[in-house]
Amino acid sequence: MGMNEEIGRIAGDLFAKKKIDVFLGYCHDEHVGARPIYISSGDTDLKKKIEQLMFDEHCVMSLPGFLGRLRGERVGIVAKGCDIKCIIGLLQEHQVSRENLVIVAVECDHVKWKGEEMDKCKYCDVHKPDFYDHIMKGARVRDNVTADKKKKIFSVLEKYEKMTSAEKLAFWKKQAKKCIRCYACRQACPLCFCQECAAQQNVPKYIPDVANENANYMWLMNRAYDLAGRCTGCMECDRACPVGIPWYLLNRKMAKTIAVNFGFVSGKKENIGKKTPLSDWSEDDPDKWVR
Amino acid sequence: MKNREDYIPIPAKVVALRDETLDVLTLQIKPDEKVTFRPGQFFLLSVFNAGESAFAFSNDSGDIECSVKCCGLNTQAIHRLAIGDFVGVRGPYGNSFLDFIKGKKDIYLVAGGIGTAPIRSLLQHILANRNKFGKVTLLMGARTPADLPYMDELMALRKNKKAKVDVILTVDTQPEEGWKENVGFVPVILDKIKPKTKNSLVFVCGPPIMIKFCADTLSKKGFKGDQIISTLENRMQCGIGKCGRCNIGPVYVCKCGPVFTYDDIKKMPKDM
Amino acid sequence: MAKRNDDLVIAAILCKWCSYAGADLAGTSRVKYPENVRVIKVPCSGRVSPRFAIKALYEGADGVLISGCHPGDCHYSEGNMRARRRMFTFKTLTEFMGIEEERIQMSWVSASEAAKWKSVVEDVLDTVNRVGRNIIFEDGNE
Amino acid sequence: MKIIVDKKGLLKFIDSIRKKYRLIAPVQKDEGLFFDAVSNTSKIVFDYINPKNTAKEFFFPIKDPILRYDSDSIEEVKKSKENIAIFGIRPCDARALSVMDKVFNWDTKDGLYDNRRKNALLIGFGCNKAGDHCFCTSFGYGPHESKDVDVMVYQLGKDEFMVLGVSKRGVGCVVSGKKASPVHESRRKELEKGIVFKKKMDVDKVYKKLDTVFDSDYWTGASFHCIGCGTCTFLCPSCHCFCMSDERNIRYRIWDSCQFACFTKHTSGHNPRPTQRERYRQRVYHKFSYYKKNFGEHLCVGCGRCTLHCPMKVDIFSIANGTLDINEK
Repeated sequence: MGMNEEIGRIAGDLFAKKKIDVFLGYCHDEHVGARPIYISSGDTDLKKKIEQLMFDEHCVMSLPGFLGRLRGERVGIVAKGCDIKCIIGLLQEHQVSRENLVIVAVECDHVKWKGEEMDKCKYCDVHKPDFYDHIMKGARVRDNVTADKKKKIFSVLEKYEKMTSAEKLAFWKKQAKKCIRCYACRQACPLCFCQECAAQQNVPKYIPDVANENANYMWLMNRAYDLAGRCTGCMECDRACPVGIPWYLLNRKMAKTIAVNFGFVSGKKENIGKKTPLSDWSEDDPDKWVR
Repeated sequence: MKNREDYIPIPAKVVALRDETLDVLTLQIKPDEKVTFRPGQFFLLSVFNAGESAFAFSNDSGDIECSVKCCGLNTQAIHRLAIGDFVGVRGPYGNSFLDFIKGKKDIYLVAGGIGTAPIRSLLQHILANRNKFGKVTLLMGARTPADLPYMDELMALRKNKKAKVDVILTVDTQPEEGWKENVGFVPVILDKIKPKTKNSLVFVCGPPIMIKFCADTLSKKGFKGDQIISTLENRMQCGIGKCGRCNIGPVYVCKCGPVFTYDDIKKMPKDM
Repeated sequence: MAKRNDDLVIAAILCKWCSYAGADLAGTSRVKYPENVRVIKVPCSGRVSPRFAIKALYEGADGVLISGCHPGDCHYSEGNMRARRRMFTFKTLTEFMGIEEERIQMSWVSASEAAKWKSVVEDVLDTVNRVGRNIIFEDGNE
Repeated sequence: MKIIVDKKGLLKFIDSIRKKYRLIAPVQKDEGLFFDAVSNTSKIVFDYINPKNTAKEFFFPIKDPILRYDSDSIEEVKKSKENIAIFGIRPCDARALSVMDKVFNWDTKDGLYDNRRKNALLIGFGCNKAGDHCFCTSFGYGPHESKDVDVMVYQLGKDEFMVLGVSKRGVGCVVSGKKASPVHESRRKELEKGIVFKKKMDVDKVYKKLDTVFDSDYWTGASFHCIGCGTCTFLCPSCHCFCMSDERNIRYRIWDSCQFACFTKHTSGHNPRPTQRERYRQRVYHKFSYYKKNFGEHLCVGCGRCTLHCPMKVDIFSIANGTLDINEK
């Protein structure tokens, strides 16, 4: 039985056994191949919607971002490896309760956006996820990337780390100039769940609202810091940004800093129950730089 | 007054400050150009390096008065103002209560929380033209006695036999001691005072919840929709129907309001 | 050593139990230290969010010094340790985004170390002087 | 008065515009095709559906300084005297500008917007093919509409363009070139008929239907996967909501979006539109119902940008169309 029918079968009997109130999956979309679908137990056309469920290389949109709105409801969710990392991040920060969640994992070789494979898939170490309630076997799925190949994901940073600080400032100010403050990066991110974002706070006002170069630079810096140690590299912010700001550079730089200095990698199964790195501390954190 | 279409406020000076309650301050502002306004209208007060916010006029004529509760960036900046400080005024915008008063009517003024400001403006207008109006009853409510603004004016009004205004005060919960007035939510007390429907109008100002319950109570008592008039305090930024945020259905609260009859409000979609 | 530019401004965010007391002691015992420092008192260095540091630089400060108790002396037992990890991560981010490393500094000053407070302030001023006035947010405001 | 020019002639004509106007045209940038100021006309792109940003950005900019103040005085920020000319504006963007003129001149005139709009030159460029999400014909105008521009350019062949002056100012600019014959005009009509639209909506039926389905829970399911970012409103040619913000002694008018959570949040914390359901419903109603009730024309012009650039592929066309088959409960 193909993966699509398998997902439909599981969703069907989860609804039948009253285990879930809402099921989040993907359905076909004639322009980009796939888009999210929301099936609630109260839907009149429940059967028709369940038949639409599918999974293929076009299912690039991340679904855990919607769990925040479904607090208190039992949710079944189709999730590929990188989505499961985000779910683990949400579980680690107590945003979602494990017993309200049924994870229908899918083995995923790669996902596409606008015709090309996403950059994250080359370094993906969860083609075959290891944290799930149900697993869908994929046909030709590469095996997970080894640890040192995973490190190559930081190779893209060298070019930017070698720049002088004046060049870096010019580069990031140029990126900030493009930003139109539509906040698609924040809204698309599964781990950006603050009730009131620092950008909307006005007492005190940390990040000016005007979309000029300096205010956007502050926005980029503040958001990159807020995700340090939490971002799992799902690259939804890069995909959602209409003006192409390279968020992955900032997120990977933070991930590299946290991994090298504090030995923490986000999105792992064993992180659940542990604190996120920046809300924790240890004696042997770097100390020489403090006077 | 120069046409204010390009959002430039009129320079103005703060001439008087008075603390109404712990977090409500009444400002008296003297703009460089004469600004004439009517009860129920609103204006936009600019405090520099903070921003611009919409406030209702809380007096009837002369220098602009407005009562400001301290909540966010702009209002905190307003609470830091001193006499002689420089501010900006843009307005008046919106319609007035007076557009809804035709002929000599009995008036019920119902105010809750910070909704007391526009009601005070209407009250001052009524006192200035007392013979044009029939019986006048003022019902004002707040959470605690300390939150009731304009207390000294209301006490004086009670003693002033000539004004013939029946002042009723209420607070939500029974305070420990020293409170001889009513206790209970405004709609409950409004039900208790049994307002008469003949030839009378009710003006209700306050949080949306209070407006809803007062309107329900009054409808049960036989008041028709056009006898209940209220102001909707949606979030406003431009005041001239362009910034697109104060709409309830196709109706823009700043341009077609903020004063509406309960009939209008019932016709609007449930988007409040 | 370049002539020290006198109108540099250092925003010093001091934890009230140790560093602020140390600076206070320096003051009362007439220890002369450069006046470019603007002191901000916070309950603990752990209270300092990196947003304060970048906001200070945005408003025109040339350097930011966050000072707390020595490891182990913290009145709230781990505030300084948390601040150390946060500010280290934030420094690598600001350095990656083009803000010179010398702009944001951290130090441990205890309540009795008036002399150390003086030397810390002078060191910070010299390092910030190496990179000069903060022109990061000078243009790009229109 | 229609004239026929080749590509070189057209570029020469556009170059002549640059003497009196600041020229803006679609140019390729690394993140996509954008309207931007152009220094030499060779960089102008001719083969496109629509640039990612819109002509609105040059009349209603993302940040518009209004006034500068210091401790005791207010000083209006001088409006730049430089007039702009936009080449390559599609009929949908041009129509969006004329639709937005209505709200910016509703009783009080909006000085900031009107000054730029008054003396700007719009050089329209007729479409030769429809994008996946275009549905402009549903609003009673077509891909060759020239009503809202000053000069209209059509591409008849690879190296053959027809240029016609529409407004008084437009006619003034169009000078050299051989006169167009009726054959060219009929070829243009054929081209227009040849454009196939994948999407067509009966806008009047939707307009009537929307009056009855405001409280239906269709909106929860339809707009569930909208994540509430501002991309659709910021890339829309006719979205005009804004906010004011003071920064370093200058008050700016900046873009705002009805999709943001605190767009309508009261100071008391009460929010008339607490969840994404109400916000996306507001967007559909403003585009297909409220604006027509206030100004007689729909705010949506069917350019398809919001669906094309939505990260979650929320399609306003299928959501608005989907309201037709909500059966009366």
